[in-house]
Amino acid sequence: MLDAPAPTAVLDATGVAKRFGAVVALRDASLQVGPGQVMALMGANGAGKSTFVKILTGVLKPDSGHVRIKGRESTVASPSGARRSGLVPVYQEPSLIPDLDIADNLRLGNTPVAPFRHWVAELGLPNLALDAMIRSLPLASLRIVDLARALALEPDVLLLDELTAALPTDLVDRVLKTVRAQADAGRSVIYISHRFTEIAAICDRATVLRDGHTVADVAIEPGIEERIVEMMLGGAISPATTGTRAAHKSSGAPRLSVSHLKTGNRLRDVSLDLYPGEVLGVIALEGQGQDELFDVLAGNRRATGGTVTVKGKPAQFSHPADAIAAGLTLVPGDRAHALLMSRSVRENIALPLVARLRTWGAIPMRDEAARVTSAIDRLQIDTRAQGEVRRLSGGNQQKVTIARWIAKGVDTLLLFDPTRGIDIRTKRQIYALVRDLADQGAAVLYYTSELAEIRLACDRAVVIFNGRVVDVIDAADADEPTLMRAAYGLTEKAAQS
Amino acid sequence: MKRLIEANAWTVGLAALLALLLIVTKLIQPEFGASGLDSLARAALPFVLATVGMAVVVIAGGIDLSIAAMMAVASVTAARLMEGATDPQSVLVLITVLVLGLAMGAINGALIVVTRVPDIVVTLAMLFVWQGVALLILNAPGGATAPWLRNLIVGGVTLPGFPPGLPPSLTDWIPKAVVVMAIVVTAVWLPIKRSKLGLMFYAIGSDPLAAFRSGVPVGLTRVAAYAVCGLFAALGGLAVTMSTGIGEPIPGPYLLASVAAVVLGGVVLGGGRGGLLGPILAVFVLRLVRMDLTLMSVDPNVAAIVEGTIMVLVVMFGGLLALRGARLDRTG
Amino acid sequence: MVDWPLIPLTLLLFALIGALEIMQPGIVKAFWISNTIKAAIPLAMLAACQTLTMLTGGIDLSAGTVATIAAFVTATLAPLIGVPPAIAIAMTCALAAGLVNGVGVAFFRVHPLIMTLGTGLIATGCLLVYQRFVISTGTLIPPSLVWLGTGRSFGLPNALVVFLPFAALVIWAQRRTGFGRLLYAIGANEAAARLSGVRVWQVHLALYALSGLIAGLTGLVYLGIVKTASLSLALPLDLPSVAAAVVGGTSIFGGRGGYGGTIIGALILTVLATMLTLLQMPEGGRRILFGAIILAVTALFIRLTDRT
Amino acid sequence: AEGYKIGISNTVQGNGWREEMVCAMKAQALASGKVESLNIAHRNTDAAGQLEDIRNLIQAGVNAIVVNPANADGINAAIKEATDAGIVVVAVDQAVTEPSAYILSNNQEQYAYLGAKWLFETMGGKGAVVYMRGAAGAGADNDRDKGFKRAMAEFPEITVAQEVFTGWQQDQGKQQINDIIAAGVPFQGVWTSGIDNVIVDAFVESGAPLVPIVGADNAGFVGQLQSVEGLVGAAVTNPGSVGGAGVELAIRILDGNAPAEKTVLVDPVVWANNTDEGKKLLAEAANPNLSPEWPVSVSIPGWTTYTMDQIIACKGPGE
Ligand SMILES: Nc1ncnc2c1ncn2[C@@H]1O[C@H](COP(=O)(O)OP(=O)(O)OP(=O)(O)O)[C@@H](O)[C@H]1O
Ligand SMILES: Nc1ncnc2c1ncn2[C@@H]1O[C@H](COP(=O)(O)OP(=O)(O)OP(=O)(O)O)[C@@H](O)[C@H]1O
Ligand SMILES: [Mg+2]
Ligand SMILES: [Mg+2]
Repeated sequence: MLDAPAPTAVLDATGVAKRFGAVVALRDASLQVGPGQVMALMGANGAGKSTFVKILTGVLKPDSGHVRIKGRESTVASPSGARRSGLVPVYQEPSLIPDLDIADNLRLGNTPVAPFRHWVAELGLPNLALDAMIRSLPLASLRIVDLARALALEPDVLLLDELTAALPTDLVDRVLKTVRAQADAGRSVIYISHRFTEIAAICDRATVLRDGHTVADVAIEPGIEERIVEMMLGGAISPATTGTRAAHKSSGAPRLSVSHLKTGNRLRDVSLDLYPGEVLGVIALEGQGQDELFDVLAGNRRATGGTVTVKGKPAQFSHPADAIAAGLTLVPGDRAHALLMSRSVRENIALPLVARLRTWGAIPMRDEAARVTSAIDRLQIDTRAQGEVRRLSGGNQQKVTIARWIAKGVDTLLLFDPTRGIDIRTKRQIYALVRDLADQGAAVLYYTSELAEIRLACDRAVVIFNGRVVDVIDAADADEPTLMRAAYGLTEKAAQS
Repeated sequence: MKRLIEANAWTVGLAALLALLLIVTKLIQPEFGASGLDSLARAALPFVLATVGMAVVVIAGGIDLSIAAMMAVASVTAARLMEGATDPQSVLVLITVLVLGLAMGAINGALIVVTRVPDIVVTLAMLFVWQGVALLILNAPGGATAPWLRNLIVGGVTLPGFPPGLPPSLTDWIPKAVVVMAIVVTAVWLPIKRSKLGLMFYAIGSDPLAAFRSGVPVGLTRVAAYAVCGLFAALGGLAVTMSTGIGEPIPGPYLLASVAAVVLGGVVLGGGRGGLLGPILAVFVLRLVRMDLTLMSVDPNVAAIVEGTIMVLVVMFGGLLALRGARLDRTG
Repeated sequence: MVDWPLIPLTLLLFALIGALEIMQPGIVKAFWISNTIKAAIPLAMLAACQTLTMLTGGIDLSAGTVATIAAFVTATLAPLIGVPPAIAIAMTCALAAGLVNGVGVAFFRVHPLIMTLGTGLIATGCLLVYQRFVISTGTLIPPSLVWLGTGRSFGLPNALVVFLPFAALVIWAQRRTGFGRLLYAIGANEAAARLSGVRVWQVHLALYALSGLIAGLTGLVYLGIVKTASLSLALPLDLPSVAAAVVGGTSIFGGRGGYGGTIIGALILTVLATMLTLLQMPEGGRRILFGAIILAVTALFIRLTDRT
Repeated sequence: AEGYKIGISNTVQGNGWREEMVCAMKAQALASGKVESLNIAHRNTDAAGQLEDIRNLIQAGVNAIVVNPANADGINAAIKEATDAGIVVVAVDQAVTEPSAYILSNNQEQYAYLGAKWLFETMGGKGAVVYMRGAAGAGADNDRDKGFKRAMAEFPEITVAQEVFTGWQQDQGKQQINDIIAAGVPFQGVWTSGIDNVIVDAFVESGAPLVPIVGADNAGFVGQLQSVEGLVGAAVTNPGSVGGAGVELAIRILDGNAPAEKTVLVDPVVWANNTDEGKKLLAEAANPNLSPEWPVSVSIPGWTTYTMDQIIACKGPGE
């Protein structure tokens, strides 16, 4: 199935292998990308995509393999070396210096400022101040800065590792357009994403990795999706329950009732009811107050106005522990905020189990092990590198943040874009899992940046624009154009507010 | 502008505290004047240099437990070589000692990079090594200093703009030690801070992985940071020798004092954040507290209690302010 | 090796002992072993304060002072009010110092290094003020502590009676209790721990109070071993206690390490001290060798346990 | 009458000997009745720190400064500044090389020489000694080393079995002698630089045969010389009360009765428990209630005038 290497390949890697102690990340990976081509790099979580990118750009040394750049054998020994060869990456994790402002970050990487400004504006953040501290920027802006910095360097080969996972819909569109334009201008792009819509939109070909092997290099054409999934996973998977859900019977009292909630200058006035057994989607463009909403509900931030009622009782949280005690548990958007990177998978998952003062004593090891194992199984976490979470692949890290609350047992689950960077099979499992939890009586608030997920996972969706709820849409009616219009505030309700 | 003040709020606060303490000193001791400032500055000099060196490595994400021992090595080397040296020879000695400082720091840094042992362990081990080296160079206090060097930090400098002919007691308000301090610190740090090297120090301190991915040669930068620290340690050791006139092989109390001043000065342990002005001001605050306690003839044991309390209170106060700021929207 | 970092560390310890035996043939015998264990015990105990606080990214620089206070108060009050009340008061002082640290770190968010340094200074001042009132009251080293500190049973030091349960408890607590887990969690990512419902202040308060108590207990054991009520009794242990923890693999930035390594670290330092005492060379040379060996041992340890 | 204002500078804190010295200074100031206030800078620091303290004392406007110098040359500059400002400076315990200062010093070289000489004689002029020094690099340790070497030169058949630095720390000294005993290094005597009672304890605890031991006149060791079965040893006096004498000297100078010589040496005395005379001296000096780190020679005849109660109360004027 492997095509013969294109003689014109700008980047041609063959037989790349890399192991970390006992974990084999790459066994025999290869990839060729020609000029003007967008090559998708696909594979399940932990297949070795990020490792491959890191090897190509000199962050990691391969155990074996050859890399040819523009026809010449090359050994890229460091990120700066990669750049000299024309390879510029955007890694899966933000790679900016948190304590420097944007201007200094640019200076550090010898990035010209004018093109950078051009690209951030192009990518949808025209007002970004160059003296903004990286630490204070939201994740989405960081991704855009990362990309703009790469573009400003005018690379021959641009390598994008799950750049869009943490981006809201509107920014994704701009990114896709920009990337395609790069290819059309003759540059090469290696594009990693778990979203097929994106792959279909901009990629020419796809290189598929499975367990560290390159198993295919195929052209993107209509209908190829299921075949790629099959190659990625080594077998077919059951299709997602795309049939719209029966509208949830919102009978009985709401589990969580939010009214006129307000904080900071983004969350202005949000009211919503969440019923037990319901999965309520939240749709919003970047920075419409959704982060603040989840933070307040999780006790991570104080509301300056409005009320929160849990199970009929007014609630005021002065610490996440209070929210957890009231049954509200959060999977935050940025997994770096949720994970103990230097600790094991088990400790990460079991953390809430020991958080309270009365659980400070002896840990019931068997019970804990059972809960953790079942959570790992339910989310299919690849535990090959479980000794330290930071050694897991990005998608598997994301799964750990969810598994934690599965192990604890959920009442009201606040999911902030939980499928970021998760592969297609697991995504479907997560939709099923969320549905399961709801069926068992849990209430789920589900923010997603992927509009399609509303129909796949939710019963209803509230759309937030400019800090206010502008629409509530039944999942059955929540096709993407409808959601998109609402998200941009193009509905009657929004016009009124 | 507002951002600038906000970003430097801690430093501004320290400067205010220092001003307040100076006023208090003047109230306790109405004769406090040029000579008092002079002795304050001379006392602060080695601490400032040690603190600046420590601040540089802390900013770069490290720590150097061997700083006082390196100062001792520099001090005994200078004292030993200057014994009986002519003035031109003593200049040569000066340069030798500075190069020695750079080399000691670079050795610390290189060992950290090459062995991959955490910096606290490496510099702890090197603390013993440099102590040993100091003892081998001079096994008891001794040696000498060139007189011109000693005079370099004695007395004051006339403020520009004063009409000539006034008595020195009216004009010599800027201690020479402060001038030396300012010249030395700016001469070394300003070019670094202005160049990309300074940026790289902050970068590897803030996030070494991101720095590496941004193309920073992390290992070399780390070695450079430690070398700069070594240079300041050598300057600090020279300052000790300049004020005492001899070399002492036993390291002075500069390790804990410099770490404390660095933290008090708003440099975050762990790296990436803070500047040099805050730590320098913190040194002066600590020295002035000590001076006031002596002036008030406070019982020396109580003085230790007061010093400890003030140190904790200053940081506590800052912590409270930071908490209040965070409280505005964050919970807990 | 990777999953059992204690094994290479222990091997390095034995290598050092082997080197000592070569240097001074016949020294490794029951008496020396017992002496070495006895000398390592207070160091290892004080290093428990450092290990536990370092797991959260903190440190306890007041530990040596607190131990000294506990010892001095016990020895000077015992002739006045009897041994049990004296020990009770000594441990109360230790707890108080720990609580002050805890309050500063937990509620005022003072950096532990500054907080414990400050508390250490304050406590030293208090000790010196206190000692002026007991200059002529004489001292009494409680016989039970002397038994612990200097006695030997079955060729092993009696101090093990305290140390073995202590070490077992610390290792168990750190691995198998919720409190232990939280220490690692806070050190690894405080914000994440908080998001998971951990009230961080509770952990800090309990931790520093515990550290104070451990330091106090160390002081009592040390008093029995050295048998002198000195104003600087345990102060020389401060830096070595940090060294024992870091040589044993605990990170000062938190989230990594454990007490098992610290115990071996303490033994390594003690054996090294013996080697240097017996080495005939100028003091400067001894110190250089000491530093070089610490560095070499740790570097080797890291090579042996590294994954990549 | 208007009393004097006297400044004190000391650079070692938390050591029994130095604490006694400070108490003697306070007691003498009080007993003299001529001192209005004491201004004490007493902390752990180096010569540079002592320069700072002395300058602060000058700022405070004291009439005299009594200083236990960190070392002989390092603080000369500040002393010169003080004497130029008309302040009387007395260095106690150790000498300084600044000629304008008065010196009332324990003779450290003689201290080591006398003790070592007694030890070597007791050993019969031959054999090996364990030489337990103070802190490496300290001025006083260096002076004592000269005295020890001088005695060694007089006894060619004496060798050093092991030379270690205790850092003047009890625990370290005890650990070192334990190691030396365990290693089976043969020796016939121990000379210690003041870390003495723990050494005796180590012998007793390990069951090793006692050898002659030289220490200082610390309360603990003096007690052991009288009570420990089979211990032959000598305490060499090194009075901490020299601080009180320094204050007295300062007062005399301020009163206009400056001595003819600028330097007064307090010579040490050996109290050995193998002579009747020594036994008598030890019995007189012993004070079981005194803090064991305190030297028992709490007064210096001809200089100090306070009572035992006064020095133990450790209170200065105005306290
Ligand atoms: N430093 C490391 N130490 C040990 N194992 C590692 C390390 N880095 C990566 N791995 C392992 O290598 C495998 C491949 O990881 P990689 O990050 O390349 O996956 P990925 O394809 O990018 O997955 P995802 O889609 O989840 O981002 C995973 O099993 C991961 O746990
Ligand atoms: N049970 C309680 N008793 C007394 N004070 C409490 C209690 N619960 C919370 N507080 C107060 O609330 C504050 C915040 O709680 P907590 O210490 O748990 O936050 P935290 O986990 O330290 O969070 P952060 O690290 O963001 O400050 C505490 O400083 C304390 O003053
Ligand atoms: Mg990845
Ligand atoms: Mg808090």
